[in-house]
Amino acid sequence: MIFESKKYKGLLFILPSLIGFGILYVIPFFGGIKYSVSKSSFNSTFVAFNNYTDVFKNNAFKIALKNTCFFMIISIPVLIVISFVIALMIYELKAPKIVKLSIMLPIAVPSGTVVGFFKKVFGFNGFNLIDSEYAMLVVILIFIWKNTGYNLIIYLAGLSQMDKEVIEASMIDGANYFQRLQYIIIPLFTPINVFVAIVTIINSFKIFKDIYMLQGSYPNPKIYMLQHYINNKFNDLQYEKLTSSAYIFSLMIFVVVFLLFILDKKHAKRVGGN
Amino acid sequence: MKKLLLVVLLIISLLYVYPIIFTFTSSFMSYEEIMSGNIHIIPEEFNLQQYYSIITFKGEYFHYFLNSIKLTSIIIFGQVIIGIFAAFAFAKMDFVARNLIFILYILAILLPFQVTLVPNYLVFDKIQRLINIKIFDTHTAIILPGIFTSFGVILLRQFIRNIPNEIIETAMLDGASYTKILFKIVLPILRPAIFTLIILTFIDNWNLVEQAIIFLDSPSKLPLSVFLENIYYNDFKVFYAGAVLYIIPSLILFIKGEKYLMEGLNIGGLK
Amino acid sequence: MESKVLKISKNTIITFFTLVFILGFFSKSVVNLFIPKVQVTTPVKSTFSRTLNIKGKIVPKEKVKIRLAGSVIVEDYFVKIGEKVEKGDPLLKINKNYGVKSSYKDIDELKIDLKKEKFKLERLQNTTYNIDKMNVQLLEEKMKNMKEEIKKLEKLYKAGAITANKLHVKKQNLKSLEINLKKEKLMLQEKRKENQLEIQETLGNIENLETEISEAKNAKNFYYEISSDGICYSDVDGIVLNTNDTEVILPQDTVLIELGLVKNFNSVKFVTKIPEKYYNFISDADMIKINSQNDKMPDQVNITEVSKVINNKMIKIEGEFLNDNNSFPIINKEIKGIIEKKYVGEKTVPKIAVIPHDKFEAGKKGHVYIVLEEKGALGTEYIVKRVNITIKDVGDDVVSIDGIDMYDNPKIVINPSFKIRDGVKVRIWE
Amino acid sequence: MKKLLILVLIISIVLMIGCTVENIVSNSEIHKHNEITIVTYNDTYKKYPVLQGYIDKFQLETGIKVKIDAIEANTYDDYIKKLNTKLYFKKGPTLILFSESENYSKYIDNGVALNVKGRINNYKKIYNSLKYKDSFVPIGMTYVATILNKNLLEELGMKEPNFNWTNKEYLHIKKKWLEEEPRYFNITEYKDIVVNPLNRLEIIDKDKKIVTLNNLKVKNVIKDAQKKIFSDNYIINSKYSYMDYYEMFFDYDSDKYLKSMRKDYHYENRNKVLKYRFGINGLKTLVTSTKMKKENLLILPRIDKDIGLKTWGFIVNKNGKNVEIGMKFLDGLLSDEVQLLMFNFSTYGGYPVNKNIEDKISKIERKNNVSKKAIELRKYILKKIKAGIYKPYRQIDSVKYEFQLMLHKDLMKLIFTDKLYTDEELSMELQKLENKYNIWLNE
Repeated sequence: MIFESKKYKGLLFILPSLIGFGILYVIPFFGGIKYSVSKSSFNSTFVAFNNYTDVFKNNAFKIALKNTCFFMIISIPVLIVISFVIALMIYELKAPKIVKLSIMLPIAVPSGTVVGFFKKVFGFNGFNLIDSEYAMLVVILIFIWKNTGYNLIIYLAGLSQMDKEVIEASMIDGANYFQRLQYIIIPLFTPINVFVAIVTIINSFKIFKDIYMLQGSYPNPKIYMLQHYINNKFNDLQYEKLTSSAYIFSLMIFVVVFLLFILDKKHAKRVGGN
Repeated sequence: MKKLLLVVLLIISLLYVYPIIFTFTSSFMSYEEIMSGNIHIIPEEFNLQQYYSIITFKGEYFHYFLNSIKLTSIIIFGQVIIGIFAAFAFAKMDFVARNLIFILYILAILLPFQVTLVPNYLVFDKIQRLINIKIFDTHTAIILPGIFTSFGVILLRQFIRNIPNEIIETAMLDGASYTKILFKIVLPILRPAIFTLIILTFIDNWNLVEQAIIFLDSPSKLPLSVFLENIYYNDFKVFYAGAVLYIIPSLILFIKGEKYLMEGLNIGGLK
Repeated sequence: MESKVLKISKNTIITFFTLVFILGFFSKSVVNLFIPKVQVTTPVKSTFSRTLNIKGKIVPKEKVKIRLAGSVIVEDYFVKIGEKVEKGDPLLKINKNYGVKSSYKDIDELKIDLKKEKFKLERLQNTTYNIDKMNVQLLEEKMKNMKEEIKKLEKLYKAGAITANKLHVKKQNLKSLEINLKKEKLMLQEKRKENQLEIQETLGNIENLETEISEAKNAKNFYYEISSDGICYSDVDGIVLNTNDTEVILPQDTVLIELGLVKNFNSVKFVTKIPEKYYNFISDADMIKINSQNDKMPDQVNITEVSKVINNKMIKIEGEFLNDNNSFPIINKEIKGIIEKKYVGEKTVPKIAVIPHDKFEAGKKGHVYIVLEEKGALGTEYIVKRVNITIKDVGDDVVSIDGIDMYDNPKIVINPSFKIRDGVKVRIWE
Repeated sequence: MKKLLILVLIISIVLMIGCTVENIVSNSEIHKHNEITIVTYNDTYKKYPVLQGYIDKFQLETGIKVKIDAIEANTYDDYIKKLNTKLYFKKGPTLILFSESENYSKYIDNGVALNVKGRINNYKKIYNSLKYKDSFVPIGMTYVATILNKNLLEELGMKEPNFNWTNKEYLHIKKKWLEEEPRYFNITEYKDIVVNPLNRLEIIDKDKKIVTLNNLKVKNVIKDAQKKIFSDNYIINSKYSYMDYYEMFFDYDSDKYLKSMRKDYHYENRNKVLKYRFGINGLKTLVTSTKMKKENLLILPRIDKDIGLKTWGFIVNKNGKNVEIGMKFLDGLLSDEVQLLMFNFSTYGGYPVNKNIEDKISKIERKNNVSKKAIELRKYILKKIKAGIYKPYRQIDSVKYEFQLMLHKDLMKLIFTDKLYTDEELSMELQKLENKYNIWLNE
């Protein structure tokens, strides 16, 4: 039920965030588009889409896109599932503080140590994976190790906020743990799951920092991500190629996020939210 | 069954914490030992060389520490306040084009950092000329984008949506204004979400490097993360001690904050 | 038990890290204690002077030495050293009965001889040789007649009137006449030469006599006259510099009394000696300053002459007093003074700031330490940099240097110590 | 709850003030009119004292402030990022300083630099082969000549090579030198055996942007290199794998690298080494002549002609601030007196690029009685520069040299393998590398 009478009040609440966000994120967002359609970063003659077509023709970009999508398709769902399962275990088993702490800590570890450790384990005198075909495996491992803590915190907060009463009611009906899980907890969790999915997507961009420190700006082609391409373009002053490739990529991501958003709205209707 | 799961959990947590133990122990090793190739936890000869040289020669490390603390605390504070208001509005109140703006919020943070870097630079330059305040090479250049990210807003909105509407309606009937509802009802329930936001924003801004490198010029203004990277590239002998000291604040925050995450308020009781 | 160990280890770790943080925060000031302190100045354009302390004395410009024309014995001196003497004052008395044994003849005798010689000279100069000239003319005429006769005879001989041997006799007579003529001429020349010689001789004598007379005369003014009562009177005014001893035979030419013709400061000069290494310093210095606080005398001496001869490593310098303040100069008193030389330096720094590579002299090499400001991590840090310079001019406590013009008014360290080396971090001490 | 809220508010106000106090700034600081800025990497400008000295003079004369914007950065990539963002400004930095190891061609090709032909009148005094599209203004140059060990040559009884000596002569001397006793294997040997032969094969074709690796010539070079290295001429540490050699040659802060550096300089090894690791600026005759006399060295021009010559200088930012004044500044830097200053002081910023002052330089050389050989070398190099044979290739086609370095790192794996690659394995590896580099080249 929407409170029509106080329509403008909402705007008042959102105003501070909107102004700041508008200036600092929306204007640069459209500024970026201006660059992506101009001929080169220093003379902005309008040249519409041939920047985009150039980028598509460039096979370095193709490889980068392939690697990034491969990485995201695999690592994001796996991470979400792992962190959800661990969150549940911790919540149900009332695990000691040490466990929570030890899983959360990796997010605070600087990328220098990450590189130092993984280079030793998977580098030349370790399993020698980084230079081989299976380098992507190492990257996914690093990603999962580093970000489970992130999602774990969100899930723990979500779990503790869950409505106890509903669970007790289902217990009385004799649903065993798995049925309870399937029909109550997961549906109840859709808004948080949506958020966790968005956050994991954003964190998947941050993995570039570690790969960059591991292998520099021209790594093993197997783990040549889109951010490498963007970073190299930035260094080569070809800002138009950078922006166009980034917009293509974020368009694809947005499609996925939009689906999540619709899922969230559907959930809201079902639960009788607004 | 429970025992078995607990053991599995312990193994997993051991796996996660192993690199951190590695960092902690190798901060007590000498440089040759670290570079000697194979991984070993217990250092052959235990020496405080790294810590000693950080204290005496890298005195500025602690200056940067203060910089980082200042930056993150302001950003956390700003983001929480603005996030709460905006999230409540997005979740529970209705106004024109609410969903459209929310989609814009989501879209904006999906973009990689380099894309918005140059336009951001030019926007700051325009602001600097209009209001005639110096933004480049000051902490504001980092704080403003930090406060106004849509990350906090989205997080809190999702949590507020979980609060059933009945509670709010009853409060509305009693004649409570929106702000009263927000402070009296929503905030207490939202406590774990706020602490999540605090911890996550702390982590994001504690590790941020790119923005600091681009927007800050004078070395004395840089946060700790940039200086740690400098140590990594130029002075690897002292790196592991630096890394350990770098992790400590987050460790303390986790220990303290973690308590609030788990204190599940029984919403039902409020009815 | 197990948890106790855990607790202890937890506490130790916590204390260790808190310690590390605390030490770290204050390390900046701790480190600061060990950084050496420096005082700095900037080079400045200034005039400075180089002084040289000297000791000299006043010496009369002109000195008169009283000598007697012969060896005497002095009975008594009427004056003492340093006493002022005027014209006509008695100076000394000689032992009359010993008298003056002079090696010089009396002047009037010399004059008489001179007159004699002059007379002789006149005589010689106007002797004429009329008689001889007449003889020669006579013979020449005879010869001429004889030649005509012979011509006639030859004509006759040709005509066959006379005999060959008459002609022959005539020719013989002609020949003997020629010989007589030649002889006569020679005789004439001889006489003339002899006359010349005699003239030379007399001239020489006259000259000698004249020199002897002039010698005796200036010896007269060179030597003092002794009045008939054996007392010698001064004919100048000045002060007595020193006197000889009495009651002893003083050979001719010994100085009995030395008088300085001293009236005022114009008649006096300042003499001093300086070590040879200051030669080029002094060569173009022009002025000596006398510190004359107590005795009233002019304080400036104009250097007039620098002797080019160095004996036992010292150079003699003489100078005249510029302004006269009509007080009486004290002779031979040791007077302190300074020679000052002015310089104008483009970039002058205190002498202690410069470390010379061998000697403090113009043109020599050295180095200074300048402090560079650097934007360190915590505000500005000061780093010392060693800069090689050349010393242009050397003053007493200021040196003008060259070679730092590439830095814009640099901060130069004025208390260089062993701690301060190139690249060392320092703290500026106000 | 109330108390907490008030407390939080107070803290926030304090923090806000703390953060804004540094922003209040006088108007003049932002809109500066008579000021030019020079952008440099960390403090590379300190390597050239002539610059600092001239800036003071320039500021004194013209009253225009010259601000040096030394961008502090951990790595060179961070510096490039920062510099690139600054270039997008309307009133950006006026001049960008490029030291000898930085590459400027990228900025000129992308249209950042301003064409200065005819706008700086001292510009025509510069040797033509140092110019690049009339947009780079070189100030000083160094030509890194190779140093041979003279008494070692005498020991070997070899004839001293003259200036236009070829690679064949050098290899002939080297063969004799190796026969005498096994030598310590260091990076100079590696360069002679692997790097130079490969570079001569023109693997990377810059214009057509193609890398050709998988061919017989490359394979022969690799096999030949393996034969030479593992022959008993060199003292090889058998335990070393390719990773150790990689660290010894390229990983600058590894202790293997430091040990190998120290070994190169170690005195007792020094007189056994034929070619010294680091060359010397052949043009600075004041330095070379003393070195020749003191240490009895033989200084010759390089055999691999293309990476010897390096210049440092400026490019003028097209949409920079006060561009005219910036060009006046560069004009002053190229004037005869300033350039002469550079020659006089040994560590003052390389050899001057100004053509007119050559006679003054030879006068200085006569005054300090510089050795004849040193003057000959300088004249030889200058002749080659005037003829356009020597060019700062490394800075002109920088892309080629970046990839060449990466290529040599990858090839090390093929050379220092424990098990010998069969022919197909070798060609397969080479093909893989070729594909990878073809991607990067036309990224």
